[in-house]
Amino acid sequence: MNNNEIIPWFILLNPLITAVLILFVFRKNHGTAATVSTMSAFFGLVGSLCAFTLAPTHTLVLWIDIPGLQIPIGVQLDHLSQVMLLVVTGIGFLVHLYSTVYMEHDESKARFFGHLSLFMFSMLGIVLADNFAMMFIFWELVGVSSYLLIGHWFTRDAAGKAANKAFMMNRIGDFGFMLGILMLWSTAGTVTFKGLEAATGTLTTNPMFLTAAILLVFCGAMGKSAQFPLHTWLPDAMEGPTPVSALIHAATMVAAGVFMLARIAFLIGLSPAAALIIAWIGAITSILAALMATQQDDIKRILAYSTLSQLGYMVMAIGLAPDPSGGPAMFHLFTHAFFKALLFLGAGAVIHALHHEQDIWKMGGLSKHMPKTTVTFAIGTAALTGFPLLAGFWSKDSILAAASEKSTPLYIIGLCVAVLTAFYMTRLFVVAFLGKPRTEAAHHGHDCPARMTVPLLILAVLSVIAGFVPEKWFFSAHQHFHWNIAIPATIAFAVGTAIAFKIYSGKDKDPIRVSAFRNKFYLDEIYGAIVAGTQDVLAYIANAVDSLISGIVRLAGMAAWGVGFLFRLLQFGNVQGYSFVFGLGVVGLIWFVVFK
Amino acid sequence: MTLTLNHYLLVSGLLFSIGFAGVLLRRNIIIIFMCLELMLNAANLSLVAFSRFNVGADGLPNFNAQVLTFFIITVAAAEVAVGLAIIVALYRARQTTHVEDITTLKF
Amino acid sequence: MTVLNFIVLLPILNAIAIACGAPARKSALLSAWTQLALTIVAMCGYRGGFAYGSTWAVAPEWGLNLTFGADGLALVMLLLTAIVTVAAVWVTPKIEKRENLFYACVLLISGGAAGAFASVDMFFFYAFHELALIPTFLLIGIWGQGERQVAAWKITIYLAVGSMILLVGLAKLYLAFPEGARTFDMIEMTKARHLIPAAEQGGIYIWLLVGFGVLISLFPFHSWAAPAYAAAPTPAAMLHAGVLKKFGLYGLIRIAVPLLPEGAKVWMNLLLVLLVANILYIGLVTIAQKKLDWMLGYSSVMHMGYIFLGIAAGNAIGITGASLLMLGHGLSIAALFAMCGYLRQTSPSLAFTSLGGIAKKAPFLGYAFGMAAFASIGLPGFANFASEAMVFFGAFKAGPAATLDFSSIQLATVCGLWGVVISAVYMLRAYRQIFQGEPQANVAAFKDPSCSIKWSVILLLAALMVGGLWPKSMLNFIQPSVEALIGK
Amino acid sequence: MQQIIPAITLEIAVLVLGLLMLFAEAFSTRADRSHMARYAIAVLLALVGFSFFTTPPPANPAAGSMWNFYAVDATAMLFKRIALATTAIVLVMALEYRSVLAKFIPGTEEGRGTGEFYCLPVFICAGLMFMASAVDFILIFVALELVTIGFYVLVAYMRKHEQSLEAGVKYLILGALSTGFLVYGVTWIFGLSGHTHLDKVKAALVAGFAAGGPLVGNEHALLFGIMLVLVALGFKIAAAPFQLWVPDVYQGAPTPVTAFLSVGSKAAGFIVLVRVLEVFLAIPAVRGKVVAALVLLAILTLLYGNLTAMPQDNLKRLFAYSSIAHAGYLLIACAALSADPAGAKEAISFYLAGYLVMTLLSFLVLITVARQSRGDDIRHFAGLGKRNPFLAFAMTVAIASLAGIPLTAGFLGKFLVFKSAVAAGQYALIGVGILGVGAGFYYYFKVIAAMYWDEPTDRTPITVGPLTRLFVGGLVALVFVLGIWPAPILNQLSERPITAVAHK
Repeated sequence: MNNNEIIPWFILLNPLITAVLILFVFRKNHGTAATVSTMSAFFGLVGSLCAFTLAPTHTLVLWIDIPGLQIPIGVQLDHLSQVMLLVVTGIGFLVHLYSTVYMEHDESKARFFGHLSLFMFSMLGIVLADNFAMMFIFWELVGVSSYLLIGHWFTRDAAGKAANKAFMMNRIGDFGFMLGILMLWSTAGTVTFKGLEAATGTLTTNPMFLTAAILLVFCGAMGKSAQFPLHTWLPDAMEGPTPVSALIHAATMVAAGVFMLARIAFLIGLSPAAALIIAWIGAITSILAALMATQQDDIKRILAYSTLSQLGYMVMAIGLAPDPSGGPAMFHLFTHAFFKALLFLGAGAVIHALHHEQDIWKMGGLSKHMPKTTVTFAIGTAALTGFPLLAGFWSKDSILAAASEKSTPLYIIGLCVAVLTAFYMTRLFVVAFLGKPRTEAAHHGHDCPARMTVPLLILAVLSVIAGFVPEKWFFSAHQHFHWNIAIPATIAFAVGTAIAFKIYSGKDKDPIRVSAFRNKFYLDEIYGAIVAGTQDVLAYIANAVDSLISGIVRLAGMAAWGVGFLFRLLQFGNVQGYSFVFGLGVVGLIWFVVFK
Repeated sequence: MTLTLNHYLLVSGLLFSIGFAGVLLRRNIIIIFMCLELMLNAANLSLVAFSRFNVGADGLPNFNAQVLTFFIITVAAAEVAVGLAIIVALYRARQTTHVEDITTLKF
Repeated sequence: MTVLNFIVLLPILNAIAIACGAPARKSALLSAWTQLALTIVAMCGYRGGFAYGSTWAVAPEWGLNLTFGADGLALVMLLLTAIVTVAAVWVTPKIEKRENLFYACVLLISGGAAGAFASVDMFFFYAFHELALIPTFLLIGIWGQGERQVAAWKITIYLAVGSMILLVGLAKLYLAFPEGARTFDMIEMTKARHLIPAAEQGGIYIWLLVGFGVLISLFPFHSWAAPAYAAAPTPAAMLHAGVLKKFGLYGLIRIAVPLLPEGAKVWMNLLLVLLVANILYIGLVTIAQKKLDWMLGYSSVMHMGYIFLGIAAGNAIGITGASLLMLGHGLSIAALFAMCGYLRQTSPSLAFTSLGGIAKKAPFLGYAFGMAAFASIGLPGFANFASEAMVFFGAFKAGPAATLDFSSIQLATVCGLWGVVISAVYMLRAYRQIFQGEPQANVAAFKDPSCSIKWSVILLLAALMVGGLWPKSMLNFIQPSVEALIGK
Repeated sequence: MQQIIPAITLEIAVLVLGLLMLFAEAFSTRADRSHMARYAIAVLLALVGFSFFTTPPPANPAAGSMWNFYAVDATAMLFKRIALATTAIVLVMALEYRSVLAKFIPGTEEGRGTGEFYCLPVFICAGLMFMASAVDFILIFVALELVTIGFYVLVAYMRKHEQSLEAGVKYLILGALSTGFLVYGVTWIFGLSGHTHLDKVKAALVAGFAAGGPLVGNEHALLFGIMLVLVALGFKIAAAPFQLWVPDVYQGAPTPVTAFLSVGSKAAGFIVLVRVLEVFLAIPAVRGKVVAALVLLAILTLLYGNLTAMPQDNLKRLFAYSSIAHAGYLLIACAALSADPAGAKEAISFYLAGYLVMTLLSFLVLITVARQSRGDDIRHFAGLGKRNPFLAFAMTVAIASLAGIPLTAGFLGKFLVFKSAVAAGQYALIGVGILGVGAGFYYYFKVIAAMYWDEPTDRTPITVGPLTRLFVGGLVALVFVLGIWPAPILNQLSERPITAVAHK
């Protein structure tokens, strides 16, 4: 274990040690907890920067080692994980810095930072994992830490319910994920990615089986990255503190699904049917989320739906162009992490300034009093909507290029989503920042202290330059700039922004009211009905049947007692009766033996 | 007609069933007791009949059975002695020898 | 007199001493801690195979002698017994009436379980387990709560009938060997297992399956479990759900798996149907429960399904996973019942509606119950996950690879996986209703548990985390003995 | 150990002891007869010791000598020791019971008329020992009658107690009825075989019913005879259709007599049944039917004994039904005699040895508690755990053994019975047996529930005399020893001196 193999282990275990320290040692003194956690995030960032320069290494420790099943805890530092490390630790550190101020007056701050470090540990575990089993382990740990962080203010019922919902959706996803792993493992005989790559021969013997296995593994990604059927938990996860939403529900955790798909891109490449289905699910999610985002009023919910929509984009990209070194999906994930974190933190700054006011129609005219936040938020919006030469433009462009080659309907959906994204983001910006302040709180909103605005500035810079990263980071093949995609994308951007600008500038309430979008296509109610219909009804029936079974058991006992009671009546006391029964017994016995 | 083994067995069978019927039907304990002795004597009769009819190799009847008959008679005597003592004690205590009255012990 | 004899005799002798008037709680605690220390010493000194053997010839011509001996698997089970006994004795609140009899019964149950795991002789293996029957009857009957007497009757008679069925099964197994090779010693039986005619194995296996099934609350025979655990006082519930239930599974692994492979094949589908019912049907029943103790009782019945799945898999991975899951489940259910017992002191009905917002008042309890709840639904970092993963891997491997039409065991694995979701549903719903939200009126006076309860729960959770973070520590013990059991 | 005394001296010694006690009863001046009982206990226990030094029977007995109707083998010696030990313990109970007895005996001072109560059991013990080694129908009949008539008197001993007299009369009538059937059955068997000695009967019948033998035609006659004998023995061991007398007589009789009846007469009944069955099962033509009859009897006995015991609340009556139930378990072993003779015989003798210990223990505790809480219902046992923990523990051990909880003598007996039933493949019997055990746990545990769960009605602690405490302690130890270490009984059964315990 020479020194450059120790670095990834250090990056992985450093947040775990901090989490344990905070949760068990510094439970009471909140100050030290915050600083320790932020320092560890900083060391993580430094570590991953050094790791970026290292050659790919792969060291492992056998966690379970019994004949027939070897599950290693391994650290695989290759090109994909180096990039992802940068994203996770970078944004992680900034969010830590940001939340030292944001969570200033929270009475259980130590617990918050402990759970945050626990989350960092689990996320880094997914990034560095070299096999499916370890990835599944950290998959569940990420689910739990998101449960803990969403439910941070557990005294509020909404937070508790949202945390439960998030964990359940992840669990349903994990059900499919584990089944997929089992299928792949039982065929290939190993769980490590390298082993699976070597075993592609045996895997492709039964294409139907391979497609099913990949789709089941994708099921895990759907749960984690909130794809179409399992997406309703993400908007509710906004109950958690905003830094949590920024770190987990924008940049890192939700991207874990996409990262995992990138990790097994060589498998998806083997089965085109699975790739197509994945692409379509991504597309559906993005179009639905985009439509829903247009009608939301809560600033964090709009950003949540926009994340959903962008995630749909990335999953579509993976489906269309599964490229082992990441491809357009990872490029978009890379850029999206920065500007979405920026937008969330900006929103957090606004909420913090307006004393937890989240409804955009109660804001307005913030640009006068919060110049720095407004500028950074503007840059973030521009990057997200695809303003030319900014980060979003390049990554979205590469996805649309991939879409246009593979299937035109997906390309058209991609363009529509681009229009809608531009529309709702401009709507948000116009209503919240421009025009005149609508409420008293909006009047004297002021910029937040340095430790909150500095991360905003850094992220703003990153959102600008993120598009110009060298090609080989994400693409194995050479990418030429294709004009026939860039022009329609910019037109879509321009159209969306213009329409939103015209409709929403100077309005006091939302002119367009589409109830279907506003209450999220009634999906929550549908899911509630399904769960209530199947699970609770079945549980009720099961409980009734169970009391029936225990009733039968008691009945058997009572029947025995009853028979005993009847037999007892045979003892009626009269000697002659006894001798009569005696005689009856003799005659019966003789008949049974002699004549039968 | 010469009496064969079956005739004796028939008589002892009848005696036995009469005794048993007496035990079942009569009310008075002493009569029941007599019927019990009757059943024992039925067994004696059939024993003697068997020993008389399966003559041994040396032409003499098999004496084992007849030894048993004596034992049965003596045992019956002992039983009657003890039995009557108990019945008398019962009569002294309960002034009754009817079977229906002694049913305090039940269920 | 090897260390194993001390481990077994210690609780029993202490029980007698306490019954005769020794200071109850102190000597019980002393005995529990010594038992744990001795078990750890035994585990450290363990070098493989059947160690610490001691034989006392009882009836040589029947091949019956009181032999103690422990291989890796037995030592892990003894460790489970020792830890749960320490926790159970430590957690007991002040007993007003007849404290001596109470602790004597608790120690007798622990001694019975330790004796069963430590004995190599099939007859005494069965006999020691039955030692716990009367103490359970007394514990539930005298110090229980709710409709305790009905529950006491139900559990005693149900287990008695189950044990008789098991006894007939063991007698059939004993007689299946040809005249000369008849012995009760499980090691010799495993060596001479080829002598058992394949045709008879099916007949013997069903008796053992039903007999052990009743003791383990397999699906149709489970109606005694939940009422008994709900009505039992905390230590009795901890010991019964955590340790005594594992006797049946240990018996299946020790006797049914190595000796009756053909029998297992014959009854494979029946076992799979029952264990799927155990997971899904009982899972749904658990969801429908309204009170915490009943829910925990049913959830422990449900988790037996996974262990059965591991045993049904029949390969080394599955059975090793099942054995580790026995340890994991034992510790987690014991911790949950300990805290449930503490909660019961404030709101006896333990209904979800009457509890709420306890985490605000008792942060330690909130955190500890959270960890135990997550452990029991299989969160990585605890022993349950590592073992459940192995059970699923082993069970799936038992079926054909690379085909989409799954064999019966693979379908059972799929249901098992869905069971993990069901267990998350009811556990988290309970956790939210009890611990999260605003503290209710009757919870106002609630505060964190006293030192003894706190540290016993910490002990249980620490053991769980050791098993979860570093499963190799336990697997080094379990794996070789499972290999010996299954290997031809 | 060299054998110096011939086997028959044991019976003679017991008879002499009985006669001496009669003389003492007639001529002694002291009113209180209890010293007689103490000597008798000492002598009986001494005899148990001597029984290990008896000489085996001569190889070829002279023609007319005693040996052609009196045999001594391992099981017979075991049962002689059982009979002696039972009588000794019954006398201990009698001592404990004498204050209750005195109230119901007409007589001036206290204890004047109780002399016979101590010497009759000694005579019955002699009868039991003769039954244990009787191999001829004549000796069987005579010994059986000695025991039965002895019991007639003992059951009806308390002349002022109505229930005792009523029980006596019931036992008298039904006992005489069963004797009638026994004798009638013996005549038919004699008729067919021409002999009364069991071995000669077996030889004659096997030869007779072999292919082409003289008796081939009349299996029905033989079956008729066998069934009548089974009926009489069924009465003696309280098997199902003939057991209606048991609850009333057990409840009415004085408790020591009930104990003696439930152990002594049942043990002797079974040893005779085993001997007689060895003869009848040897005949292939009839074997199937006899086994079927035994299975039917066993099923009826198990069902009746176990199920009727459930609704009982008088403890003596409950023990009556429990003794019927135990007869059922023993009948399971008898049904397995033909398929697995060695195993079944071993199971029966071991079960009876265990049954002796646990039943006498439970009766001893019952007497002590019933005397001081004036009543023998289960509610009189309420809260015994508090009033006298030692007695409560002793009763719990007895109940555990009766119910069949491992590490006790009762369980080992049940295990052997079920093992032989499995060997014989009698699965219907096993099913009913398991049902019986389940029911058994219910009605036996009612006593434990009363002792520990309920609060005592009156708080006066129960005192236990030194002699009773010694015997209760001894029996509790014996229950555990026989449950864990069956070697002493097994070695006696297989004629090996008790081997030193091999300790690896």
